[in-house]
Parts: sequence; structure tokens; C-alpha cells
Amino acid sequence: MERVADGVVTESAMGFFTDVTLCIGCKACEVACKQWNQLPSDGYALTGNSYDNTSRLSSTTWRHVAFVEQMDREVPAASRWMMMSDVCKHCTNAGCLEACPTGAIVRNEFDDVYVQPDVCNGCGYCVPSCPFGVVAVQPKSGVAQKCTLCYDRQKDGMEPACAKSCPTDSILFGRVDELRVKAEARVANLRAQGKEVRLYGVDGEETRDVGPLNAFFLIPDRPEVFNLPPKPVLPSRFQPAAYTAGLLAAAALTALGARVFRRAGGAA
Amino acid sequence: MQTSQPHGQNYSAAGNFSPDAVAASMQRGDGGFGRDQETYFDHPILRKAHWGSDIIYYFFAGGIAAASAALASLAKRGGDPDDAELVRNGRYTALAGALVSSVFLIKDLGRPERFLNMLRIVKLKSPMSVGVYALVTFSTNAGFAALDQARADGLIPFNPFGWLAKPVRALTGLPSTALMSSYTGVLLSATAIPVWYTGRRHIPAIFACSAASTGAALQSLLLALFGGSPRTEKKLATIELFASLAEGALLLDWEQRAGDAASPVFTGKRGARLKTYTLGLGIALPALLNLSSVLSRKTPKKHHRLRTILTSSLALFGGYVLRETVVLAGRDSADDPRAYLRHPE
Amino acid sequence: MASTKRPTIDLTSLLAGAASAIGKRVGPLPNVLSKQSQNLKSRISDAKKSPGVCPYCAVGCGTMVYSKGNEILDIEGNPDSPISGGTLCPKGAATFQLHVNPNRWTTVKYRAPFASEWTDVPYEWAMERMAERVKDTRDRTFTEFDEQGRRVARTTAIASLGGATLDNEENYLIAKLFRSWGAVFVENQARI
Amino acid sequence: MPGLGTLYGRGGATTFLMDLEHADLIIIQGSNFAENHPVGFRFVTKAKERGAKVIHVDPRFTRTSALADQYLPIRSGTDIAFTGGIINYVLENKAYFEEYVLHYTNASYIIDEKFVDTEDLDGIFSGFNPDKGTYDPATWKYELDESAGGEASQADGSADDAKGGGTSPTTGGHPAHGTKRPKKDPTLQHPRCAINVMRKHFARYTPDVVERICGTPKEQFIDLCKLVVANSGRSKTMTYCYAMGWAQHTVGVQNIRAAATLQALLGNTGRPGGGVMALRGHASIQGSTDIATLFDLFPGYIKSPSLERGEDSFENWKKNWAKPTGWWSNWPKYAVSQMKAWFGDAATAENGWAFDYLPLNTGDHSHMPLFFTMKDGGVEGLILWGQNPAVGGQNAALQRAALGKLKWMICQDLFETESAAFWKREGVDPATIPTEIFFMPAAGVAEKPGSFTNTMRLVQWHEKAVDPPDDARSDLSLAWNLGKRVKELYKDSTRKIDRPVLDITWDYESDDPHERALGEPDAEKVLREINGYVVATGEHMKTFADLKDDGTTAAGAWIYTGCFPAPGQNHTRRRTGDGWVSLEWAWAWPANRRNLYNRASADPDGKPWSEEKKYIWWDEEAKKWTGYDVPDFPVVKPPSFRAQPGAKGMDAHDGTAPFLMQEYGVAEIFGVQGTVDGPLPTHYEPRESPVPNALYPHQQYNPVLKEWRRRDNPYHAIGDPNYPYVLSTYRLTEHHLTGAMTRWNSWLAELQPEAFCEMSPELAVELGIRNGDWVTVSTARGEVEAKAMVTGRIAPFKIGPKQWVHQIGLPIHFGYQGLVTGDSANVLPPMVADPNVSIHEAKVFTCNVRLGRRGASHEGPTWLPVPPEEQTPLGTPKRGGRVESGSAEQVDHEIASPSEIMAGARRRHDLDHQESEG
Repeated sequence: MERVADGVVTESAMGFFTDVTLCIGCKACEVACKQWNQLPSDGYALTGNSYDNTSRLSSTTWRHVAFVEQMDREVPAASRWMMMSDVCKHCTNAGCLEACPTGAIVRNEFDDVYVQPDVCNGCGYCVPSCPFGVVAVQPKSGVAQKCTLCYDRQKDGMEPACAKSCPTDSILFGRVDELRVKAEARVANLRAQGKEVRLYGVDGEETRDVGPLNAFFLIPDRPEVFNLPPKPVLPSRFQPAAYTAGLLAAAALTALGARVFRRAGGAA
Repeated sequence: MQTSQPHGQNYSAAGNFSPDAVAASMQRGDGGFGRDQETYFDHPILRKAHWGSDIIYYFFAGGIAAASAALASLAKRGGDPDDAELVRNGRYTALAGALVSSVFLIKDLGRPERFLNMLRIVKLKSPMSVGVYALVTFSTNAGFAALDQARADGLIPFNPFGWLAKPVRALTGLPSTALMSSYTGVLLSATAIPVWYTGRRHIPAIFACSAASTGAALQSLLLALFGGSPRTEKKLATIELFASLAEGALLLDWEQRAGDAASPVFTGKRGARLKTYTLGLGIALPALLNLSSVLSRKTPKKHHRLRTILTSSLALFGGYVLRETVVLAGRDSADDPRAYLRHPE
Repeated sequence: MASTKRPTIDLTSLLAGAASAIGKRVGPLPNVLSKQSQNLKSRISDAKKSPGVCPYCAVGCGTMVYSKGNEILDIEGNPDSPISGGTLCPKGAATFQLHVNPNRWTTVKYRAPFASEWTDVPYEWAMERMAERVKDTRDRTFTEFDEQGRRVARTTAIASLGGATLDNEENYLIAKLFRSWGAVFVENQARI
Repeated sequence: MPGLGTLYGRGGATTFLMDLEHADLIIIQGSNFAENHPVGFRFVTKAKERGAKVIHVDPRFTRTSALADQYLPIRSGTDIAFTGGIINYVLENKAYFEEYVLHYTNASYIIDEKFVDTEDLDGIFSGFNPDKGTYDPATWKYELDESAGGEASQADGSADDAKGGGTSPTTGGHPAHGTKRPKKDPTLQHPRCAINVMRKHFARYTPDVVERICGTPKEQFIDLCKLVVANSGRSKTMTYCYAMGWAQHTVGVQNIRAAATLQALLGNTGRPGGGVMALRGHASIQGSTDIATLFDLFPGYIKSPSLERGEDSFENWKKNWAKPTGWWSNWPKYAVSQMKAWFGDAATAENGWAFDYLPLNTGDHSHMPLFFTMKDGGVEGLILWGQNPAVGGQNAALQRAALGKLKWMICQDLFETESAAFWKREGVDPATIPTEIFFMPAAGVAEKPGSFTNTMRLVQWHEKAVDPPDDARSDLSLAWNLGKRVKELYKDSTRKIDRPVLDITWDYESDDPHERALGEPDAEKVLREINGYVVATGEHMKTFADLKDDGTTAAGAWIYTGCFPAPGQNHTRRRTGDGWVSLEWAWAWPANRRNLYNRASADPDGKPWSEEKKYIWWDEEAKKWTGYDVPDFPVVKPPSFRAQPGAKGMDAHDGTAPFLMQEYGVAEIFGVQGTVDGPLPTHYEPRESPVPNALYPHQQYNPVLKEWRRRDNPYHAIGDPNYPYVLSTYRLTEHHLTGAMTRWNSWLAELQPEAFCEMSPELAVELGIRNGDWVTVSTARGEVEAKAMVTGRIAPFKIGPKQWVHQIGLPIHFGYQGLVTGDSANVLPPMVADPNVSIHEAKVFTCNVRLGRRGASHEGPTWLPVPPEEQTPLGTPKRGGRVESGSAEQVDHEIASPSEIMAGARRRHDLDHQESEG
């Protein structure tokens, strides 16, 4: 799959394949990311939500492990505790990139969506424009921040910190096309064992607007259980209707105004 | 409605094994301990914009500036000498509004010193980018117009940019003004926030109408305060009346069509506030008070200063509340994962 | 990796950027990399590498410590390790902050008997005083023969308690040193 | 742990992590593998990818259970009943690996007729001394073949009282059978041959009994047994993984013996994908027992001399440990070399190698006795090397109080730990604490060179990357410099008792001026001494086979000999790995062997049991053992070799005897006097339990366990209604032990920011507790508060016909210092110990839980001074002794069944609804 970014043909898109069935919820990815990117903590408080105390991706948490408990007393064997390491999806059609007025958000030569911290002016428009609620403005730096897919490390031919640290290879990094092949095989393998699993971000409903995701997932349950939107929307899709409505109204009002001011005496 | 759990503050009902929670889940037949897993601990899927008062003022002032500019140039084009005050006030307030709104926009940035990065690229797909260029163009035109006016008023000997102003204004005047009045609605509609994108067919139009009504209201107010022709006042009242009625109609239609998606706007405290100050005192009441004079066929002779001051102020406040309501409703909507799940559009 | 050559951000490059993007993967979106982005590289690309071992659990993951001068820049997994293959757990991944940490104490602190505060004291002063404490206690409490007249040649008044993050060399010296003093209360986390 | 040592000969894990990938079945029991060894767990998931089955047996559904194919619940402290149940299944169905069992274990050896089993003495073995509360193991031995020559043992037969920390890898200290040969019955028919004694012993451990005792559903248990059998044998192997979940019990050693026994019966030990994987919890916990800083061990598992065993001279010391047969016949070489390494020229044959320089033990001087002695004012000075007893110690409040009795304390650490700051903890007035404290800032692992020994006996060197900041120095530097200064203070002394101080060899000065300036010694010089050298030439020892008992060689720890065979050849620094055995990656003791007893991976004739499980085999042409690993066997001893009667040392072992540390080279499934609490594992309840011992009405818990009955260390009665619930303490992935290395770390602190108490919805509903509420957990030792984490992952156990046991859990990581703080769970458990190794019982004891926060002080009576008559001189423990376990009725304090609780909840729910509707 040949991707082009920034007018430069890249060998291939690079991304993550995160397999929930292999995740042991150790959160090494969260820490490795913070270590490499020298990010501060999000504060210290127990949420009471299983073992998840960072709750969600933020401007200072670029990997986040969700903990889903499904314990069943009637059928103990059906009990499960699923962990998923969430991350920026690096969409094919990225809402944040489309929304960014400064060009701070770019698609780099690895086909990943990157926020250039030296360009961003913190207008914050990318934030509500992300259909996954990923990117956020960091109060301290005043600029929007999110997973860079370790652009700096990739430039040196190094693997992103989270994928490198993952003990069970639940997080794989590599060429997206190759990762998809692995993922399909994995799905087939698990289905053969009678497990109900699916890929999120390859060709399902979730790709309707945003297209295939460079960071995609293997999940054993409905997406929303892991806080993933089943049908993420791409904001730019709503522009035609919005512009039409706005400009029609403006036109109508101009007409009204023109009429009112044309006639001396001006009663309606 | 569901709101997010402030980090580490409350404990999600989902994780709460109170007797009834357990009994309820037993009734769901999931072994007594299954959780309500339509969502992940009710955490938001989306992230809310940081936008607050700065952006609200920006929207409000920007709308008024656009309308003022429009009224001024329309009045000028209409050529009625009685409207001279309106033209003057309109041109000055347009420039003032443009400058004020720019200040608020810049102030709201995480890194204000980097405002100019907005002009680093042109991105038609980004309403923010389009909007910024609209603002810049509009401000330039407003500046030209104000210079004209200043020359006409003898404040300056001659207009240094006269030669440039004509073609530019001819070319960009109308579109930039139209965008100024409505793009802020597009800005909100073209996001992933359910209450905004489900309202995409209404919000921009509503903002445009509100711009017109508040703009007209401000001009009436100025005339009422600093004097002007009663005939001009009537024209403005007419425009304000129709614009605000359209605004009200659109709001009600939005509520009808959007249903629960728009609940952050129309229900609860915020909804009540909108209905009282915008629909009620900001639209209905001024309309009633202005209706008679607008409909009367005879040319108005005397001022209704007090009435104008009252209705204009109400309309202006109503317009402000509208912006505030729609902007802040985005927060609740972003925090409600179910809204997003229910409205994949 | 295909590298992107771009001039500084000016109008021309801007237009070029926009133009080059037309019809490409990114659609009609201008996609201009800043100079910083173009020259981006990892902070460890030219750092000194020192192979290490994770100090937490007993799996013994290989770490790689990246440093410049006397400053640690980064600590991550060592891919060569057949045990960890470059991976780490959250604790291992946080080893950087075990070293570079504002809360870490790097100077000698002294708490006098009954004092309610620590005071800073010179390293030498503390070493000298500690040695005196050892000798004083040993001399007063050394028992060559116990009450049953058996030769025990020891003191039970000096004890050592070691953590299990001690190096083998450190354990060895501690074991040897305390036995030479006649201490029998020589214990370690390994018991627990 | 001697659990492995007594069976196989060495206490170390028998296999290595990478080998897990080659298992067909992995049972994880007594370990939360995924959470506490996440990176090691990658080989479990790899094995799973290859089709292996993974089983987790645990009281809690943890992150390990989440990844396992099957999760089996088990009530804390009943693992012997569980494993014993599998053993029973294997024996009853003759499912053991007969050829392996026959040749590589003592199954066919006939046991002395005077031996009487617990089944016949209602819970105690023969030889129990009610007065002392200990065993005389004289009858736990073989019936000797008097016809076949050889001499009887020299050693005195007394294994009386504990040898304390039996962390020794050897069976240690027991009378060998001399050079005589035991009687055997190759047909395994004789009623007294070991396997039949064992069959009789475990006969009652049926699936029903397992269900009754452990609360594990019978069907699930039977399925597991089938799986175990199906995945063992010639072409399949299974690995058992355990950790502190087995060790921290008053039957800790026997827990591990049970699994080791099962693995021997199934023929899994010494083979790829087999064996017992001991998962240690610290970077160098293995190293800290190998190079022991333990009262009862010198480096290299040389037992420190104790007057309890009459070891008052080198000769008497030697008599107890130099075995006539087996590897330990070499003991004198190792002991003498060690004395030479320590005391150099001062150690001579004439003065018994300076034996008089050594302090002598007179009892158990382990951690808990130390703190009782300290509490009673018997200790003046303590040096803490990165240790934090104020949080990590059992009955922690007592240990905090004990620290306050010290005259001086030296604390070497990176952060201000709870132990360093004990004098300003909640509720304490510093003005009442006389302790003089020196806080010495420590160097981090990246700031000093040295070696760690990991859980698979792998000695790995870590390089120094940067200098430690400011005054921070390595612990090596502190020990060395303190030693130098003390030597200096004694330099003019002429007293005999000061000779050791002056005579220890202490020359580790670095040759690097920069390090010298920092005052850092040369760690490699220390490693060289550990490895050993020829006294005359200083040349490095290459193998422990070359060590001598004539004082011509010196070696600090013989098991490490060979790790540094020549200058510039520090093998612990080697960094070339392959996918599997990785012999070129660092260095493992002994002699770089990775999978121990690997001769057992070949059949008696030296051929691999199967192609799939090929590992080490006899090369007929080359006339030597070869394979993928370093053979754990005399390389040229052919399979055909047969020991002659009267043969000594290794010649007493056949060519078919893989367990070369053992007396006869076979695994001792019947523990010949190996452990002090019996030759076979048997089910006892924990010291504190709400459940009576279902097997022995007259023996509730381990009769020889160590306990300290003092007012500052109170115990709960069996089924005490005031403490109805079972509590287990444990670790989380996100923190390390007392949190000293993690709670100061913002990246880790945010992941687990507060102490919490895991409890089942059933219990929460019963007590009206909601998720996130503050709860207080109390024992007679004190109380701690934590936030309730109500989760279905915790489930109550049905025990017996009508009893329900609720279990709760507390992580151990919190204390009053750090970025995030909380109450220390270790305030709750009592000080009570396993008789073999004096390890505490933190994995199971009883408690109570209530809604709400605790009172101002949470330290119970533990800080109270104890009147002299009640004190325990030198912390000498008492023994459990005979304890009636009582009947189910007596302890059945009306615990409603979960279904009742939930039905009640539902009724209330429906009621509320009617009201709200009505």
C-alpha cells in the first residue's frame, strides 16, 4: 500500500497494531511513553474503576490502558478481564489535521499525523474536531499535544517507545500493510479457537468517515466497551450543509436589508 | 444526563455494587456483577473544546461587526440621506467590532504570540482557517470604509488607501461580510460534537440572523442615543424584526428536528436561560413592541427613544445568551458518550 | 526513510507546499513541515550507551542507559537481552526517574537523638562518626563466652539488614565485614 | 528454598524463563506471574501462541487469570491439599512417568519401618518431641542394605531445631546413610517403598476433599488433573510456576515440595519445558541467598557454624556438612577456600582455618528474632542497606517501635524511606526517640557497576553509566569505607577478639583514579575474590572442581567460581543471546548450567526421551554428555556406570543419577530428613484461619511452626468471630514492595495512587460498602484504612457443607512517605514463621472489615513494652505444637451464603421499586 505524505512518497505507512487479547494491563506503554516524551503525571487519585487510574488519553497521557471487568457468577468460565492500550489512531482522514488552521498538524513521511509543537498556536479547534477525543491542548505549553508515533525515534529508525516496551507484544509497530496481514492471521487463529474477536480500524463501520486507521486494534467485544466510537464522524463532512445554511441566511438577510433601504419611507 | 467522572473524584455508578445496583444487574441476568457496559465507566469518548467567554465574546462581537458593516453599506447604497448617521455609525462600529473580536480571538489562543501562524497557510477545509481569512479581509474592508468615513467627516485630509479600497471592497466586501456573520456557526457545526454537528443545518443560519438582529439593535441603540432619523430607526426595526423572527423560528425548528441531540441547548438551566432571554425577552418581546410601528404605513415623525433603548438592549443580550448557550452546550454534549453513540449521523 | 527537503516557511514554500499536496494522499491540504520538524531527531542518537539490568523484580531485564557527559538522558530496554528482548514493565520503564528525580536525596542527612529535624552534615564527618559508633558498640557488647560458658565470639548488638537490590559484590562485602565484627544478626530481604 | 533443595539438591529454580516457551502446559499457582513478572510472562504468552495451555490457580482473579486458559479459585493457604490432590490422582491412576520415577527418584527406596505417617498419628509424623515442639527426624530415612558393605554415617543424627534459613540448596545438616546402600524394590510393590508410603499419605486427597478444603469446584479440579497427565511424559512436559504465594506461609517450604514432588513423579524436571520455575521478587534475591547476607548462611550455601549443631570447631563443622557421598563430599574444599578468601594468611590448617574468627550462632537469628530483640532493647546499632522494615516488616508497627529502641541507625537509600523517617511518623513525638540516624544517599543501579543474580540463577553485570550525584555512593563504597575506618580504629589493638577485624582481606582499591577520587572500590576485584584465585599466583579459578581444601586456593563463593575465569574475562558481562538457552548471555551458576539436572532429559541409557524434548544426551562416539546446555553431570561419566558399595563422593552415584547434589543422586520424593517439618507435605491450616483442619481434628496448623506469643504480637483464635474474614496481602505491577522505589516516581504513583481493599460484591453488599468508600481493616495487631475496590474478581469460597469464607486483599505498597501515601498493609499480619526458613505468613491471616475510616492511631498494642518475663531472649521462637482444630460448628459464625445475600439485595431492590412506583 503506497502512501504519500507531504508530497513525498513513503515506502509505506507506519503504525500500531494493538491486540487486546495479549494485553496484561501492565501499563508499561503508558510509562515508556511518558519517559521518552518526558510527560508529567495527570495527578494522583484512585478512580475506583478497576485498575484504571488515568481514565483516558490526555495532553500528557498518550497511551492509556483501559480495564474492562466482565465477571460472571452464573457461568464463572465466561468471566473475563480485558485490558486495552488506547492511543491516537493516526486516521487516514484525520479530523484534527483538517481542522488545524496553522498547518501545525501535518502528515509526516511515515504517514502519521503529527502536531508540530513549534507551529501550533493553541487555537484548540483540533480538539472538538477529533472523532476519538484524542488530541488536547496542554495547559502548560499552551499547544495541542498527542501521540507523535515517536516521530523523532522513527526519524532515527527506532521503534516507538510504547511498542518497544510492551512485554507481551500486545502492541506491534511496523508497516501498516504488514501489520494487517499479521492481524488477519491472528483473528483467524482466535476464531478457530471459538473466540469472538474483530479488528477495529481496518475496514469496519468505524472506517466509514475516517478511513482505515494507522493505529488499529483487535478487540473481543463491542468498541464502545473500550471507549471506542463504533461510528466516528469526520467533521469536514458537515461543512457543505453548514456553509449552505449560513450563506443562504446571510444572502436572505442582505436581500431583506437591500429591500428595506432601497425604498424611501421603507415600511415592509 | 450523563456527565464525565471528574478524574478521581466520584466513583462510577457502573463500578458501584450497591444492593440495588447488584439486584438490578441480576435482573439483567448477567450473573449479578456485570456492569452497565454501554460505555466505559461513562467516560466521555470525545474531548470538549476549551472555549469559554473569550470565544463567546468573539462570536458576539464578530456578528455585530458584520451586520453593522452590512447595514452601513446597504444604507449607503440605498442612498437615503436620512441614513447618513447609520452609515457613519455602521462603518465605525464595524471596524471597532472587527478589532474587538480579533482581540478576543487572539486572547483565547494557547500561544497568542503565534496568532500569525494562522496566516502561514490557507486551508479551505478548515472553517477556522477560512474564518481567520474572512476576519482579516473583513477587518481590512472595515478599515477602508472607516477611512472613507473619516475623510467624509473631515477627520483626515484624504484617504491614503482610496485607490486600493475600491477594487478590494468590490471584490471581497460581500463574501467576507457574509462569512463573518455566519462562519462561526460553521466552525461549531463542523466538529465531532453531537449537539453541534446535528445542528449544522441551523446553527450557522441562526448565528447569521442573530448577527443581523443584534447588529440592527446596536445601530438603533446608537441612533437612539446620539440621534438620527426616525425613518432610519424604523428601517432598522424592520430588519431587526424579521431577522429575529427568523432566528426564533430556526431555533424552534432546530429543537424540533434535533430532538435529544440538542438537549444540552434546550433543556435544563441552560435551556431555560435560552428560552427566557433569547426567545422571550430577546426576540418575542421586542418583536411585539416594534410590530405596530413597523407595520404602520405612515412615515414616522418622532422618536421612540426609550422603547428603542429597551428593545435593543434586550435583543443584544438575547443574542449574547444565544452564543453563550450554543458554545457551552458543546461541553455537556462532548462529555456525554451516549449522545455520540446515539447520533452517528 | 524518504526525507523531506524544504526551505524555511515563506510564501513560496507555502504555495509550493499547497501545490505539491494537491491530489496527493493528504488531499488539497497544505502540509508544510517546519524546519524543526525537518531536522527532528531522537535525543539519544549520539548518546553514550551503557548496558544495565533492571533493579526491580528478579526477571533481570536488560536495560540500556543513554547518557551524555554525566547526565542520564533515557533508560529503556536492551533488545539484545534474550530474557526481555528490549521490553520492560512499567517499573523498569520508569527507572529513569529512580535516578533523575527531584525527590531523591543526594546529600548526607543526620538526625541527632531526640531531634525533630534532619540536618545536613559532611560525608566525611558522618563516616568517621559511624565508624566510632560501630567500634564503641562492639567493644561494649562483644561476648566471647556466653552464660553457658560456650565460646560464641560475637556481638548481638550490631545488626545488618539488606535489601535484595544489593549487588552480589555488595552482599559479599557486607557478609564478610559483619562476620569480621562478630555480628550474627545479618539478614536480608531474601528471607522475606 | 529448601522446598526444591530437599527434593532436587539445589534451591534455585530448576529451569530458565525462556524455556517456558517450550512447555505444553504451564500451571501458575502461588504466583501472580503477569502482574509481578510481566516481562517473564511474555514466554507464557509465547507458549500459549504455540498451543500450550495456561492454568492459573489463585484466590483472586488477577491479570494473570485474565490471560490464562483456565482460572481455578483456591482458598488461601490450602495449596498442599490442592497439589496433593493432583499427586493422589496421578498415583491412583498410575499416571506417573514410571521409567523416570524408577531411575531418577527414590520412589523404589524402602523407608525405615520405624517411620510413622501423619495419617496414623493424626497430623504429626514420627519423632515429634512435644516438649520442644520439634521433630527428631531419625526415623525419616531408608532401610539400609546391610549385606552390601559401606560404613554408617559419622554425623550426629540431630536435625534438632531449625537450621533457620534453610535457603540452602542442599538437604543440609542431616545424617547421611554413610556409604551404605538403601534397600530398593524396583517392582514398587513393597508397602514401605517411598512411592507406596506417599500413596498412602495422599490417599485422602480426593477431588471431593480438595473441593471441601480449597473451595475449588470438583469438576474443574478433575479436568485439571486430566490436563496435567495428558501433558507430561516422553514427548510432553509441563512447568510449574510459583512465587511468594507459596513461600509466605507457615508451610511455605512444603508448598513447594508438593509441586516439586509432582514434577518428579511426572518426570518433568530437568527437561525442556519442564521443571519448577521459582519466580523471585527482587533484582538480586537469588544473589542475596547465593552470596548470602543471611544469619545462617555464608556465601555459596556454606551453613554458618551453629552451636545448636555442636559446630564449635572446624572439625565439628566439617563433620556435619562434608557428606561421604554425593557432591557435598567436596564441602571442605569450598569452606577452606572461603576462609582463605576472607582471612588470607591468617587462615591456616593449624588454626582450623581461623574458625575462631567466626561468630557462632546459638539459634534462629533471622529477621523476626532480630526485631523482637531490638524491641526489647537488645540491639544498639542497625545498618539498613536499601531495606524498609517500617513498611515491609510483618506486624510493621512493632518493627517501627523496635527501630525506636536503637541507639544508632545507618540508612543507605535513594529516598527518605519510612524506616529513615520512622521517628516522625503519625502519632509519635520525635523528642521521645533516642535513635541517632545517619542517612547515606545511595547510588542508583545506573550509577555503579556490579552484578545481579536473577530468578533463573543468571548472574548479570550492569555497567556504570554516570557518576552518582553529590554525596551519593554505592553500598559497596559504604561497606568498604566503613570497614576501612573501623580497621583503622582498631589498628593498635592487640586483643585476640579484634584479630578478625584486622585480618580480613580488604584490598579492593580501584585502579581508576576517577573512581578512587569518588572513594568507590573496584567491584570487579570483589567479583574476582568471589570467583576465587590461586593463593600463590593470584591466577583466577576457572572451575570449582579445581578448588582445594589445603589452603592453596581462595574463593568467596564456590558456586560462582568460573564466572570470572581470567582477567578481562568477566563472563557476567557477556551479551550474546540466542532465542533459547543463550549460553553466551551472562553466566549462570553452577558452571553456566541453565536447566538444572538436565541429565534427566535423557533416558537411563542416555538417549533423549523423545525428539520433541531432546536436550542433553550421551554421545557414544565422543564418550561424553552433550546437547544444547552445559550438562549438569560429570561430563564423561557414562550412563552405564554403576556405583560400587562403599564408594565415596561422586563415585557413589550411578551413571543414571541426575540429581548429583543428593546423597544417591536421585530426587527425594520422600524427603529423607530434608525438612524439619516432615518428609512429606501435608495439609495444615494457616496459623490464623476461620476453618478447622478437615484432615486432622487434633492438629490445626503446622506443629513445628515458629511463633512469638507476646502481648505485642497477639494471634487470633481459630475461627475467631471477631476476625471472620481471610486477608491476603500482595503486590501490584505498578509498584515495588514498600514503594520506596516507586511511590516517589510520578509516572508510577499516578497509576496506583491510593491504598485499596479488594472485596467481593457479596461481602460489600453484606456490609453495606460501596465501591470507593473508605473501609477499615483490623486485626489484633492494628488497623489500616483503604478505599474499597468492590469487584467480582473476588469471590467467596464455599468450605465444607455450610461455611462460606470471605476473602479480601490489600496491596502492600503503601506507607507514610512519598508522592502518594497510605496505610501499610503489613501493620496487620502477625509475626509467625515457617520452621524451615523462618519466612512469615503474609499470604493468609484473619481480619475484620468495617465501613468508614480508622481512628487516629492505627498501631495496635504492638508498640507497648513487654514485661521481662514475657520477653523472648534473642527473639527465640516457640513452636506451634499440638493444637485442636475443633469442629465446623464451633467456627460456623453464621456467614450468609452469597445467594442469600444477593436475594436479599434483590428483595430490597424490588421493595424500593414498588415504593417509588406506588
